[in-house]
Amino acid sequence: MSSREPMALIRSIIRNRVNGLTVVGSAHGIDIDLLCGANAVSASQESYVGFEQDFGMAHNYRRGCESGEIEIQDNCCYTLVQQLRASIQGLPFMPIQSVRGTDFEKNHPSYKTIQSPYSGEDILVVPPLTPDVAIIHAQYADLHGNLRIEGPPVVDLLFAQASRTVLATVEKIVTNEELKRLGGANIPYFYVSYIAEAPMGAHPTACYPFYAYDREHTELYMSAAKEGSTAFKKKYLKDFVYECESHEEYLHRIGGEDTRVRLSSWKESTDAWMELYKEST
Amino acid sequence: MSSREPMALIRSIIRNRVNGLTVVGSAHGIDIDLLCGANAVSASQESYVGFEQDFGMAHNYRRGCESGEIEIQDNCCYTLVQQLRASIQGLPFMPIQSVRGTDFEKNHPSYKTIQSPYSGEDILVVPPLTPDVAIIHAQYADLHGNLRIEGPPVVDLLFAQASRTVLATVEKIVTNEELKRLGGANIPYFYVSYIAEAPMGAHPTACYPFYAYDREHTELYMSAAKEGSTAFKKKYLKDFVYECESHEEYLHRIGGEDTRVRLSSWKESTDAWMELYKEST
Amino acid sequence: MGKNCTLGELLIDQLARTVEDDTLVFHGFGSPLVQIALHVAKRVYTPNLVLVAGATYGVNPDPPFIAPTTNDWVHDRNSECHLSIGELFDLSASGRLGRMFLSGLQIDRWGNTNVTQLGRKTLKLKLPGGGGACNLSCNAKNITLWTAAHRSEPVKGKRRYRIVSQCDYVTGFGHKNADGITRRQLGYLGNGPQCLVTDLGVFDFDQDGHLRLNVLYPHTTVDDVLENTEFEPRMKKEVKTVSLPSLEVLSIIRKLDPLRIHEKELSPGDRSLTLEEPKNAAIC
Amino acid sequence: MGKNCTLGELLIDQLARTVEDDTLVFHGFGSPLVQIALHVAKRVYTPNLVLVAGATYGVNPDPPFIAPTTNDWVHDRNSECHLSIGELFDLSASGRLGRMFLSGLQIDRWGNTNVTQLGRKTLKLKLPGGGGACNLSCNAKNITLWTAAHRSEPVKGKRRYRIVSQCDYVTGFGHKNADGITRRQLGYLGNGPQCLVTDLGVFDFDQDGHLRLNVLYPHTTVDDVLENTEFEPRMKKEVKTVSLPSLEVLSIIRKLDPLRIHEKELSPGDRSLTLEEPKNAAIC
Repeated sequence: MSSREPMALIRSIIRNRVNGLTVVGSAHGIDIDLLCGANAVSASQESYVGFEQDFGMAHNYRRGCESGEIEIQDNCCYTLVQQLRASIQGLPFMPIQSVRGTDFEKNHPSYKTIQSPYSGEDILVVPPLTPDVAIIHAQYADLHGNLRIEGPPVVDLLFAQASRTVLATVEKIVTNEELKRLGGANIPYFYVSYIAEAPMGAHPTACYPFYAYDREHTELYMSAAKEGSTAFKKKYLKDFVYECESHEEYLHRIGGEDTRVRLSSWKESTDAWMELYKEST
Repeated sequence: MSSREPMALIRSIIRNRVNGLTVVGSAHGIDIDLLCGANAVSASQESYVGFEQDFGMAHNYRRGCESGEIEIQDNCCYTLVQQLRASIQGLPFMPIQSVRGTDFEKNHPSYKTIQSPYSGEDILVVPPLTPDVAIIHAQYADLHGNLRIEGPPVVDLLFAQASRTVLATVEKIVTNEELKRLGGANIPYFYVSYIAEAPMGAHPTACYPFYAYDREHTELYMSAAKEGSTAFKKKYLKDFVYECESHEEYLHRIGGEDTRVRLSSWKESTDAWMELYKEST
Repeated sequence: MGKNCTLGELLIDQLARTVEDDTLVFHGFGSPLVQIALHVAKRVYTPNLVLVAGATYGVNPDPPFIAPTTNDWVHDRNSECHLSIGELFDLSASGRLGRMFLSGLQIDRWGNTNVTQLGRKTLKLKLPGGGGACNLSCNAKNITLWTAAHRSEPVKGKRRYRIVSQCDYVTGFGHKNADGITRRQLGYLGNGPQCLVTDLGVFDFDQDGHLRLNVLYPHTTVDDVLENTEFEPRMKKEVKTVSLPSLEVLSIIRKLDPLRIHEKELSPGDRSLTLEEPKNAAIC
Repeated sequence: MGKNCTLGELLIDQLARTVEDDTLVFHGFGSPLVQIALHVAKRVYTPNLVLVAGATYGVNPDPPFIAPTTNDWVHDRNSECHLSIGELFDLSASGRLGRMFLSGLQIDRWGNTNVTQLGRKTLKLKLPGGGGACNLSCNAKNITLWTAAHRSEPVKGKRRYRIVSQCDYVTGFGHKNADGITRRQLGYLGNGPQCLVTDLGVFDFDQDGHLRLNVLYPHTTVDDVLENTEFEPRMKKEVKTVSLPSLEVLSIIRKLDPLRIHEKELSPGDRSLTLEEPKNAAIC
């Protein structure tokens, strides 16, 4: 959602004119919406794409779904977890307590009801999910590729374990000793295919303890997205993605060091932190 | 096995003349063997009970199994993991890739083969395992009951999540702030029913960083156990369990402060550590 | 006394009062009314609550303020421990989540919720999606539904009801779906929706699992409810008026949410409402 | 050269040579020969090995010495990261464990292993149990079997064979069981046992999945093998004699295991053996 999304990776994917993507994840916002705004997505298995009560609907995502450009295959958080677990455990299916009776059951012919060989009760089973690629932004990696995520890892660990290829950007590459001093890796290197250092690589989402969520930039994004698909390309994508040949250029365009200092001011005090989240007037 | 076993709890269980227990776990040694030597066990679903190549077979366990006193229901590590996961996830069964074709399949009528609704392939399913009680020794707890295990937690987390009642002893009760400074809880308090502070509560198994494995005491234990059931009661159980009305008395009998100092000497140097594991001559 | 409060504060208090002590509760993202309600509950009504915060999965956090986005470290401050996402959902699937709070762009008479899409056969509006609502709706022991948009002003003479006869899409399962399948038939562990807190009043569900008006607010009437509901809800014999939150509750809310994030859930008109204690007050 | 080594050191080297680079391997508890072999492999033969230590689940540890019990923090020293028990077994179940090492009090002609019990219908001896051997035997991509007790001296004129026609209890699945069920029929991901390293020689499995003598040691003969095996193993056309470990390998072993923990796996007689490089050496 608004935290630790692999935004630099996503901008790079868009710049490389990748399209036809099927996206899958739990609670997302600007990451998926940006891909949709660049017409890179052809199917969505997300459980949520939005900006909560603050900015509401994800306009690019919504437009893509409503126009038929994006095939809607909505999933739910736990169903996703169980499907990833099936893949991780090499199982042909995973049972799950729930989903039956809702419209997710009807809209997913791949979900099947079977009988428990014990009680005879009906139970839903879901097929394994093995993504081709997982993209992750973490705080730290060592040179071997061990990743350390600080704060809630949400579904990142499961995605790293289940996916064929794992691409990761990090705020900082450190030695293995330093990584251990920080608390140790939570994604072992052998799951990780490639890493790159990308400071502020999650911007405008947060990557604590480095920087908070850039609500100001997100507001700018939202107002461009709200105007429509063409306006979004002209007013946002051009400036912040297409014309940025590098991550450095992007950092320059969002305000460079001033922005970094502003977003890392959350550490100073509760008031400073709150200041970042006040409505602009 | 030789690390972080809830030995003080087990001695207390024996002193309280509990018996008829069904024990279940992965790789164990002196903990289960001690319960068997006290005739507290009537069925075993362990995956391993022994003293590795160092002391070999667990004599009390073996005798109990061979005499018929203990019903043998051997399990395997991963089967156990999948059964605990079934319980934790509220599922009527859990699939598992393996076991079929081995004698575990034949000896466990509760394991069933079903067909995958996708490929039609056969797959084994195992029923949930919900232990009545889990007993755990951890390094730290806070007063709320949050537990922090340092080093490999092995199956303790899954047991804590799956069991109806969780009893825990810890080396040290600290504040929640201190617990977080140490790296944070890995078993949240609401899983934990009761905690007690029992320094050296894992003795003679190790509880790093506090103390290493007491190979010397284990050797004494083994020589008593080897002699037979009656000798074991007279030469070990009497001295170290029945006559110890408290954990303090046990600590006194195993050598008090001298023993604690000896076993914590591992920190000083590799040589000091190695010294603890040399064969007595 | 002169105890005044806003509608948002009243809703928070009503949500907080639906929680039982010694249970595990969870709030998802995008729901500051519930998020704040759980902090109120923990501090005032149900001190032994196990409060799991959505997005961060921190247990019993004590945030210095509420931010406009849920997955922010500010909401994780002073958590005593953490769960993983799988662990929280496992707790629900195994019947150990005491209460979940669900909302929807549509909520129907049987307590089904829709946050997936408007339009039954043809898509009219793609909604953000339900996160884990579908899963949690089945097995959370009890469910509190809520919405701050019950009042639906007509646009070009047509109302888009929030409280509808039948959801266009069932994201979260209520007491039964349009095919008449009940949660008992599906073997779910949860009891289903127990109450619905809206900007117009508080409802419960009768023995059939049908929505029933229970309590009104100082500023709302039965007619308001009837006008803004697509079907005719059942009525409790005696529909009382709610009592306002205590000064303690109000002070907690005001201290915890100086940015008034929770008001983003309310319609602009409702944000400026000031409510006064009525004479014949009752509790949901 | 005058390169001498002990039998234990030879076994370690032979075990180490069965590992492929760039794969994930795991050693269980109670198996110091394998534990040391994996450290040798990682340092000499296969530097990109992902070495997961049994009991601690540390990845690529670099212990200062080997202790007599596996689940000791000394074996976790300098691990670069850690797995959980579930994660390691999940990796195996999904076909991502490159090689597992299994032993048994009985190992049969089809590579089945027994660490559960002696006595088929009536229990003669309760063995400690297999840990996760049963699970790992099915799906580890490749399996190395080993035992340092192939030589079975007769007790009261009766031998208790280690290498038997048929296991009393199948703890770990080999190429097929006594019912003739093959691992292919069961749909397992693993290829099954690829070789067996014993104190008498090194074996592979032929196309039928049957044990076959491949290589002898300087001090062992085909007759030794025949005498100490319950059935007649098949023979490679040309049974060569093994080459001894390099000085580099020997120095690693001696430095890593000053307490000679690995010799606990050997029979007392075998511990004092000194082997010398033969003329016609070969590699397993």
